[in-house]
Amino acid sequence: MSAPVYLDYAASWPVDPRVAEAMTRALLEPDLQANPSAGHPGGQRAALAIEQARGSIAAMVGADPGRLLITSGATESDNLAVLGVARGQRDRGRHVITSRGEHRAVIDACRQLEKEGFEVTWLKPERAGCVEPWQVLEALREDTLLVSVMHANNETGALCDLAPIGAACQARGTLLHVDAAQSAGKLPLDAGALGVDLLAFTAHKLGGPKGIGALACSERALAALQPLQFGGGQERGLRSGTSATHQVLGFGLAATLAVEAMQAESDRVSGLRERLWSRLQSVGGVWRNSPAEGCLPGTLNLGFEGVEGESLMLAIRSGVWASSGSACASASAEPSYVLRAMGLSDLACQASLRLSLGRWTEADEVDRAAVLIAGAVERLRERAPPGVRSRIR
Amino acid sequence: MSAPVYLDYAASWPVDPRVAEAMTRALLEPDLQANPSAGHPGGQRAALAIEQARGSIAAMVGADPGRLLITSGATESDNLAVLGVARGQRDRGRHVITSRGEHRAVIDACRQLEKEGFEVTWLKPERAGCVEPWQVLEALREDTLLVSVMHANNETGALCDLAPIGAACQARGTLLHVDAAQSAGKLPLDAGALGVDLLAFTAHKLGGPKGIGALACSERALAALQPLQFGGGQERGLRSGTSATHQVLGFGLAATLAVEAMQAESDRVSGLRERLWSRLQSVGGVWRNSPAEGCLPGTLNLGFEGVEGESLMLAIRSGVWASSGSACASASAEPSYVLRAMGLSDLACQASLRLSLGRWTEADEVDRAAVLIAGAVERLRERAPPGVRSRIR
Amino acid sequence: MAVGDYCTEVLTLFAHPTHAGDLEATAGTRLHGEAAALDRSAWVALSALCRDGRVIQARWRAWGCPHLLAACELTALQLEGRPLESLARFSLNELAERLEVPAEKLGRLLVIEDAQRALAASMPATG
Amino acid sequence: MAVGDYCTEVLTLFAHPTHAGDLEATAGTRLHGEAAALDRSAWVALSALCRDGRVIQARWRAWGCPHLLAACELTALQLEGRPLESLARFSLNELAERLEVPAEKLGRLLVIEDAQRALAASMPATG
Ligand SMILES: Cc1ncc(COP(=O)(O)O)c(C=O)c1O
Ligand SMILES: Cc1ncc(COP(=O)(O)O)c(C=O)c1O
Repeated sequence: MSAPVYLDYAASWPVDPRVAEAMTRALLEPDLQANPSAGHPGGQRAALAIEQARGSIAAMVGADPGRLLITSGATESDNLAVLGVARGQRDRGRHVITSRGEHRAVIDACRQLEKEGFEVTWLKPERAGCVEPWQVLEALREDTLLVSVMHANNETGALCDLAPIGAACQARGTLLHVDAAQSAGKLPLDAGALGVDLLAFTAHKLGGPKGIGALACSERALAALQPLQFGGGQERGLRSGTSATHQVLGFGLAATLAVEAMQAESDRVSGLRERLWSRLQSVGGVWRNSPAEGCLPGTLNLGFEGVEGESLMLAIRSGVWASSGSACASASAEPSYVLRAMGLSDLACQASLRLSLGRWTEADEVDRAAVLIAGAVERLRERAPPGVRSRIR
Repeated sequence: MSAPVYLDYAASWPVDPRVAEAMTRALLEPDLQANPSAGHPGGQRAALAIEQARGSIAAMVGADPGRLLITSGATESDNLAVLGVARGQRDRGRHVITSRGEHRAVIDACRQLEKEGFEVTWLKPERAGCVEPWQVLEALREDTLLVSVMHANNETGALCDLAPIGAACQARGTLLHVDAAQSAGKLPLDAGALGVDLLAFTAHKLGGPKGIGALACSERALAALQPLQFGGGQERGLRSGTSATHQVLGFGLAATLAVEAMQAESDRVSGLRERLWSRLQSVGGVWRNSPAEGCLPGTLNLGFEGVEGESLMLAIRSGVWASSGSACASASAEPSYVLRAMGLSDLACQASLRLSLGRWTEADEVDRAAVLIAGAVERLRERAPPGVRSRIR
Repeated sequence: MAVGDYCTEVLTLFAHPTHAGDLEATAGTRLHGEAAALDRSAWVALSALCRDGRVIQARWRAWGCPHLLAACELTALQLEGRPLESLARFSLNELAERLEVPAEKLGRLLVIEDAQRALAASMPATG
Repeated sequence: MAVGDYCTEVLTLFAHPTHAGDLEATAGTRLHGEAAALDRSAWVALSALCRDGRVIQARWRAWGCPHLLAACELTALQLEGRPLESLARFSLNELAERLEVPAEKLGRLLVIEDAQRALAASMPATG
């Protein structure tokens, strides 16, 4: 039996073997074992290696390495941006704008802000989980401290048109935070040019290790932030804690490799995604939740008439690893606001599947996965009462 | 030329090669690459491996694995404990007790609490950076939410007598947080038996990787905490963010290895520490800031009459990597409150050096280091004005 | 706790159901019962072929999670051979225990109970 | 930024000072100047042996950080050969630049200036 086809890249990428190798070296190299804050040559060498990696990470997203904070992942980066700006600037305003289509890291941080006395405007994502620029423009107020929107939606892959939002925020002096966890390293991204003040992303969605991320900041943003955690003063005092040398080096190499391969991979992977889509259409009664244009190369969120998602997941799992379309890989499963906001019924949300492709997806895997999924869909439909299919779509 | 002698274990341990190997496997093993929150078998296997590692980590400190939260390190654990309890319980009281001898992760978190309207009682550490139980007992009040003290001081290695503090806190229903970053894995520790509600520690001070730590919680503490970061709901909703499988597995193995070697290593390392101390006494005018009894096995904080610390560090650095005794490895250097509270003058603080030994320290390294340090001390004293030595002690 | 944790029995019944689908075209009384609770993600149809006062064949169709589908298969298995007068008896607890159904999904099994009641109610009135 | 970042010149002067210690027992006028600012972690003693209106040998002793010690060595080097009337001239900026002394340490170099002034002041009054 061949290995299962991994179509869950949107949840996490397998670590690039070149990254794993570099990390292994960093874990074994005596010169890199010291605390990077230590004054002796061991500490200095580790600190230097970290600074080089920081440069690669920053270059990937058009950020200034001097203002790129290393965190434990996009969850922390999102929280640092949202909670950090609001708490740090609470004397200047109490209004925050975000959308219901965001990742829970942003949503739950904003809910926490509401408990702390902030007012949050919750935009309804108009475009497969992403907001349209006019929605933000309409919601901006005198006292808006922060706008937080995602670049690419994690459920559908839909992309947000950031430039007009960035321009509007800059014109008004409102800080703009963008969660780019899904898009960083996959699409060209220039935080500076887009007018993004805070850009959150994570290594494990682009071939790097889990447990390390970054928040790239503009000068204004850097001055505005209150830290989430205090201590030794690392990361310009905004994110204390001993730097994890091997993790940062792994992130740095993953960033370099991502940039090198970006154009070719984007073409290759979106080609595979379309191949998967056309193969799956043979089963009939399948719809596409992901937009055909303006979408991440690797994400394909689909719905199957008359099918229940959990059973579909189980029916395919010996051959295909994917996520149910209605919930991102999170420790708790909630119905998807993103899909519902697209007009899908609760049941149609449950009929959805997120297939996500990446660096090591091959054409024959796509074909194999399509056969398995189509077979499972047919089997489940045969087992369902005849009335179901017309109701659950 | 032989490699420099690493005597900076208190700042960070080199990763145990067995741990590095296990992490390499975890980074390359296809079955462990998925997001541990994913529902498919890949995610489940990663989650299972994490739970096994969590068990080893918890066992090391006498904690319940079901209530052990994985964090990015002791800095985060300390912050989660201090800020999390206070913010989560602010309706029940506003008083927190800690000491000026704590690590900056606790000190700066408590300073932040002061800004948020809490009242902090700052105890003066009576015992080489640690508080005496009577000090805490005296300071406890009706409205005290939290006591935060360290188990072993990072500058001197002095140990705190936790049991009476734990008993007093339990009797009054006050939560007790203990920063055990320096002692976990080196000394037997039973959080439950000691009445510790929150126990913070970190992998990189016991042979594990940097960037991963834990906060072991009692049931009461778990219910009291407000998270620092929100999102996917991992770690019982108290520490969201994708779990870093390879990091947790590395931490787990490091914990297992630490427990296995604990007694033997404690004897061996404290023997080497005494050997170093006796060798260094040949230079004369050297005093010991670390207590001879009730101290971590590997930590030896010394002062040298008539010597300035930064110059001493530079003079030895081609052969010995250590930390100045007056500042823990932190991104910023401040004079040490710990040493000053012991009655040392600012100048005597500056004349201090923290030598810290660990798992891979060998007797011949100790001897080599002693010769180098003694030589440097003599050279620096020869270069100092004759009046200095009597003033700087 | 994780989504997708199923005991072996659920996995087997889900993967190899022998009672999914429709009744064979054999002589006998045909009963049918159906119940749906879309808000609980469950839709269940049961059919039974009866002769001589007993169920000689039972079939199910359902839309729902693997626990529900496995429970339907088990229900159909248990219906076969049963005397008609016991048709309305349904043991939720036994099913739930055998299939280790998580608490939050128990409501879904009630839909099988409803379908089975409807099945019993579809019996032509005897005198 | 990190503690312990020194330019090559500091490292060389610190590791191989040729003017640390005391003056040789040769004939000549001996000058001595000392200054301390313990709150700034600096204590500097300069001595000079003079003949024919010039410094023919300069020595230093100091307690302080590597930058201070390197600056003392450089100061002693520059004193040698100097005419006595220029003894009070001290160029803080030149020292600071050459040794890349970080801003927060500049105050320490003033202690060298004080010691050099004291050295100049220790000259026996000529008529
Ligand atoms: C859009 C988005 N934001 C944030 C996160 C959280 O990132 P991390 O897994 O690094 O905590 C994820 C993925 O989990 C994501 O897809
Ligand atoms: C006593 C103590 N607490 C907390 C910390 C911080 O831990 P980490 O390096 O994991 O952030 C350290 C060491 O850096 C420490 O020695």
